[in-house]
Amino acid sequence: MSAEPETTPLAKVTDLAVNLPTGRKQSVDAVRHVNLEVFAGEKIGIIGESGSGKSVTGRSIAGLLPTSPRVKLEGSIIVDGEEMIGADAAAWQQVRTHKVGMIFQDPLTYLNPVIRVGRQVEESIAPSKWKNRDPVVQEKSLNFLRLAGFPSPTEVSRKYPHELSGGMRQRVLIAIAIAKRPRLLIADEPTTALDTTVQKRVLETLATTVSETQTSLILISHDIGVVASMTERIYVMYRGRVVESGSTSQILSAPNHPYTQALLRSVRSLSEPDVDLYSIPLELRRKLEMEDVA
Amino acid sequence: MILEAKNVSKTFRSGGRGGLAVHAVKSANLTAARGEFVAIVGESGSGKSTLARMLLDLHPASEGTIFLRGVDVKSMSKNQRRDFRRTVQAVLQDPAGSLNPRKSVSQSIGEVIRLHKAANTKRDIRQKTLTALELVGLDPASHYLDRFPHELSGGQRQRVLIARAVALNPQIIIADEAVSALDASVKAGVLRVMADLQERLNVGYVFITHDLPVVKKVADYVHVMYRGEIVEHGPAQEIFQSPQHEYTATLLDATPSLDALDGAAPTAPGASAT
Amino acid sequence: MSHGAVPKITQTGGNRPKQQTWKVYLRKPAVVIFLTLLVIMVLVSFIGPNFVGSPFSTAHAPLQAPGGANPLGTDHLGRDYLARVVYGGRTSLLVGFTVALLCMTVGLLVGGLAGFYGGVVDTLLVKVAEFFQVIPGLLLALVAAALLGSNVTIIIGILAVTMWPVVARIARAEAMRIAELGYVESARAAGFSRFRIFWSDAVPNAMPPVLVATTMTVGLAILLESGLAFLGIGDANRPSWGALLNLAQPYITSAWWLAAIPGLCIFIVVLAVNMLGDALNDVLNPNIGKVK
Amino acid sequence: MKAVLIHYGKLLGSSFLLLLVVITILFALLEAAPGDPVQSLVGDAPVSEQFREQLVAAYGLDRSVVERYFIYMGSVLTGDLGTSFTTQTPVLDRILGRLGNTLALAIPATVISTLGGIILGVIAARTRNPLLDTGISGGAVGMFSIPNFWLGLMLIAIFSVQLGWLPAQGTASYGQSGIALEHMVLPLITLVTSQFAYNIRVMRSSMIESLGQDFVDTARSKGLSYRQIVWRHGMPNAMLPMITITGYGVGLILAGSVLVERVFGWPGMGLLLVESINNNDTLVVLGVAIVITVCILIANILTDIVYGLADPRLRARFRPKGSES
Repeated sequence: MSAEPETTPLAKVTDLAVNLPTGRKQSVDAVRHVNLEVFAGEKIGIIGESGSGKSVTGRSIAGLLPTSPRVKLEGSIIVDGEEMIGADAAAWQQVRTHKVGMIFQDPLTYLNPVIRVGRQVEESIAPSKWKNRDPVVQEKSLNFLRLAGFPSPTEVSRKYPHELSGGMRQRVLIAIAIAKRPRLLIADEPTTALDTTVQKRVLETLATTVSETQTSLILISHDIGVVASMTERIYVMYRGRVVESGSTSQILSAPNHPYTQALLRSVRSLSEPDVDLYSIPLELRRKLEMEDVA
Repeated sequence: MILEAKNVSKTFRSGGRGGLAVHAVKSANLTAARGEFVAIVGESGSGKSTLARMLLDLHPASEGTIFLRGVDVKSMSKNQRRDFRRTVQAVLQDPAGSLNPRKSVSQSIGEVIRLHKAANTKRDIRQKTLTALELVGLDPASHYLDRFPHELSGGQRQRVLIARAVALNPQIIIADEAVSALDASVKAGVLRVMADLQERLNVGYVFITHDLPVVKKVADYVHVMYRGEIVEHGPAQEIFQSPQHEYTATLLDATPSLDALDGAAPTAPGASAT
Repeated sequence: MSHGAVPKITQTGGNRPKQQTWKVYLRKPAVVIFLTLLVIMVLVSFIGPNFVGSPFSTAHAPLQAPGGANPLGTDHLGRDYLARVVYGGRTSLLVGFTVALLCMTVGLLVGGLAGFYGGVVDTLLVKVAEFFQVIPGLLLALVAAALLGSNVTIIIGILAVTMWPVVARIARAEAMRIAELGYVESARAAGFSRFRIFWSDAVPNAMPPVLVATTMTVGLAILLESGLAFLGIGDANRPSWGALLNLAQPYITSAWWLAAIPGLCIFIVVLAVNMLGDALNDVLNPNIGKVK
Repeated sequence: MKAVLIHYGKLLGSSFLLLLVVITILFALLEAAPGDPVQSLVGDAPVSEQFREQLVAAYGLDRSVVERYFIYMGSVLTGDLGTSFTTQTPVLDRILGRLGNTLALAIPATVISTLGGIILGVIAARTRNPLLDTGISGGAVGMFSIPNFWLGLMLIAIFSVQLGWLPAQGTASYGQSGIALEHMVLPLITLVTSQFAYNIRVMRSSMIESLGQDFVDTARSKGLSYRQIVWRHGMPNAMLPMITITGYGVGLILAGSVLVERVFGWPGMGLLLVESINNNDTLVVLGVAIVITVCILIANILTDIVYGLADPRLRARFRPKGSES
């Protein structure tokens, strides 16, 4: 162990491999040998195409993979100094209660439809005070709703999820995740289901909440623009591997890996008028596949 | 001028007592022609998909008229209607649900060719199917004939949909969020196919999307929809350079882009950037 | 599908090619066992009558225990019980499968069309289905059969009338879901007629849950028919298993096997059909690993 | 508040409509029944010419179908179900005299099958032991496939005839009135079985579905234990379909009680129905059908009230529009 607290990452993933069942007998190596670390107060991003394993990586750190015994994890996930691979349910529960929060993509389905919003936030603050509601906890939950961008939280806390708009629901999810004061927040495609104008406001909310509470952030998205505007460091994933990582500006301005280069070129080709439409050539994909096998 | 919407409106009545009227589209005007790339942009609930469905004559317009070459779609004879269905093709949203999961690629494309009698013998139909698949860059085409939708990737499915539209040699393709669900690289590939077809076959597009950068990239003419109304329209360059309507400006402003960051000061790992 | 979501472990069966689905189905141990059982019961009931002699001949001593010349014993009139059980099976199975077939055809057509087209027919169907969901079929069938008389055709008719809405409801829900899907809209935009889309796109895709519902209908129809027959409402010329149970009731203290055997037959057939339906449901809509 | 009243007003209205439909169907069946209408009314009893004329006049058999329909409808709705020809007493009195016995079985059967179904369904859904799940689910299919009247006969053969533990017939020992507990055991088991099995299946699949929803991930991310997730988040959502099923279950149990009462000689409405069918006492047959329908409709209204309280998405329909954003 190092003596300097600054050099000890809050969460460190080493050589992580995840195998997920996809059918009765088939399974897929969703993540292979991923290394990743996030320091206290740092904001990092994971970008990649669908199926690149970025979500699975995020869920692994929060211990939120499917509970099926056929899900296999290897490698090491150290959260706040504790090795979590092979840890029992109680240890994971401790991590989720106090250290790692998660925000998901579809704000409607990730809220319980039959429970009032306020109660869902309170549950995150004090899971044990479900039956005897504590006014202190209630007060706290209102504060977190306010922090998540609701100017009149009392009104919102009395509503059910179906009574809120998509952007409001996403803010409630942010409030839920932040309410237990986690040290690390993992946001998995938090704005993909939202309209562009709403996305902007939600991202702003996320940014202010995270910095006001001094929480570390792992932002997972297929949208490089979203990740770039929010993070300091980026991991690029492809086919279950991290192909490149580095500071956001370095990744954007001087990518090293041919895949990152191609990915950025295709993204730029979509928005910049003077670049011809460019998609990652099949030859490159095949070449990377061959390297995988080797 | 080929396909034209004149003052079309669509009002849905929400069911039950009172029957609250919802104005999905309010007197919209739009024209689409061969070789032209027309885009309709707007956020969810702006009415853009409803407008597309009216152009396709899937929803009848509550008010106003859709014309194809000056003929009112509503008053078309059977022959004219068949011609309309062939001339104006659709590539719709939802890459997973747009192909019947129980029909192979050759069945899905072949049945359309047969319906419009674009080819008659088995061999001709097969040949036409292959040509269409090649046109959209699925190569070798024969490789894809017997595949079912679940055996294709999202980008491939979208190409099959475009191939099916192209097989009938249409003049206008109405594409509703046809590339929105795809990854950037795949999206670029599909768009390139579409642009290529525009050039080679002189196809015209009505392209419905919420994705502004894409519109900026490929569209010739843009309509911006907001709450059922076309609030602004004009050549793409004008709209993007000097948006007149407040909403267009908001929309442009909200779009995340890499340009802003390229020049930004690099931030060291571990340091806080707030 | 959403970007980067955890790969969904569900819904693989819906996309599996047909042959493979059936292969998976036929390889399940439960399917092997219960399909064999069902086939045996069907064969015995339909070919058996050629081998077992008359079910009406009163040539034997009454109330003989199983064994010897009468493998299943004799009833209170001295009729060979094996013959009676075999003939009874023919009626029970005939009623069960005919009713299910009628329900599937009518349910798929009416439910499918109503869900696909919507409108007045749909509203009406919802009301009718609601009605039959609220008022139990057994009660209606009982009163109807009591008033209208009861030969096999009437019983089949009454059961089909009370049971088709179950299938129709499911067909409707499926057709409604499918009508909203992209490929239906694409087909309309391509110029296909609505009926052709219904037939070629909606029906095949709505089939899996309808099939499952239909298998459940077979079992339910057999149970309802035997229930009616047990109450004395059935075709006197074609006593089904339920009718045998009705006749056996007074002898429950002295000849329990008279009640045990036909009841067991009903149980085995209904169990087999339900198990097969369950397995079919598992193959078509797998929910393995769905719990988070 | 007004919206609530409108909703329940509508519910009452549609229930009443359903009752009218049932009465209409019964009337139509009566009309469609083959043979002499007088005979089908009085059954097999011989009729004097004078009595026949009385009947024709009383039931308006000389009038048109439409008139007769309205007369029948009118008398049923005013509580006049006619006179039973076997006992010469009002049909309604005979039925009400039996109603208590039927409910004495049906109500506990509903409670037991619902509670039992919920408990076993939840166990099957949340167990990590595949054998236990297969056992419970397979057992449920088994119970669901047993003809309940046969189960009753077999229970009698085993527990009454062979073992002599429990009585086989009636509500109480000979000469006693009321309902004795040991007389209830076998009929209750028989009546409960299939509904119990059905409830297990529904509860299991609805629990599995509920625990597969995305919000379970949010609950997990809060650090809740599996138990807390099951009870706080899984159960409330899984209970919604159960409420509906329980409502329909009342109807199925009442229908099933016809068979069970016949097997155990339990003098309830069901047995009355069977007896009346055998005696061709048509008015009693129709009367029982109507009274059972009314019971079912009452159960349905109660179900709707409970459902409305349980699902906030439905409660929302009572709020004025515009509170949604």
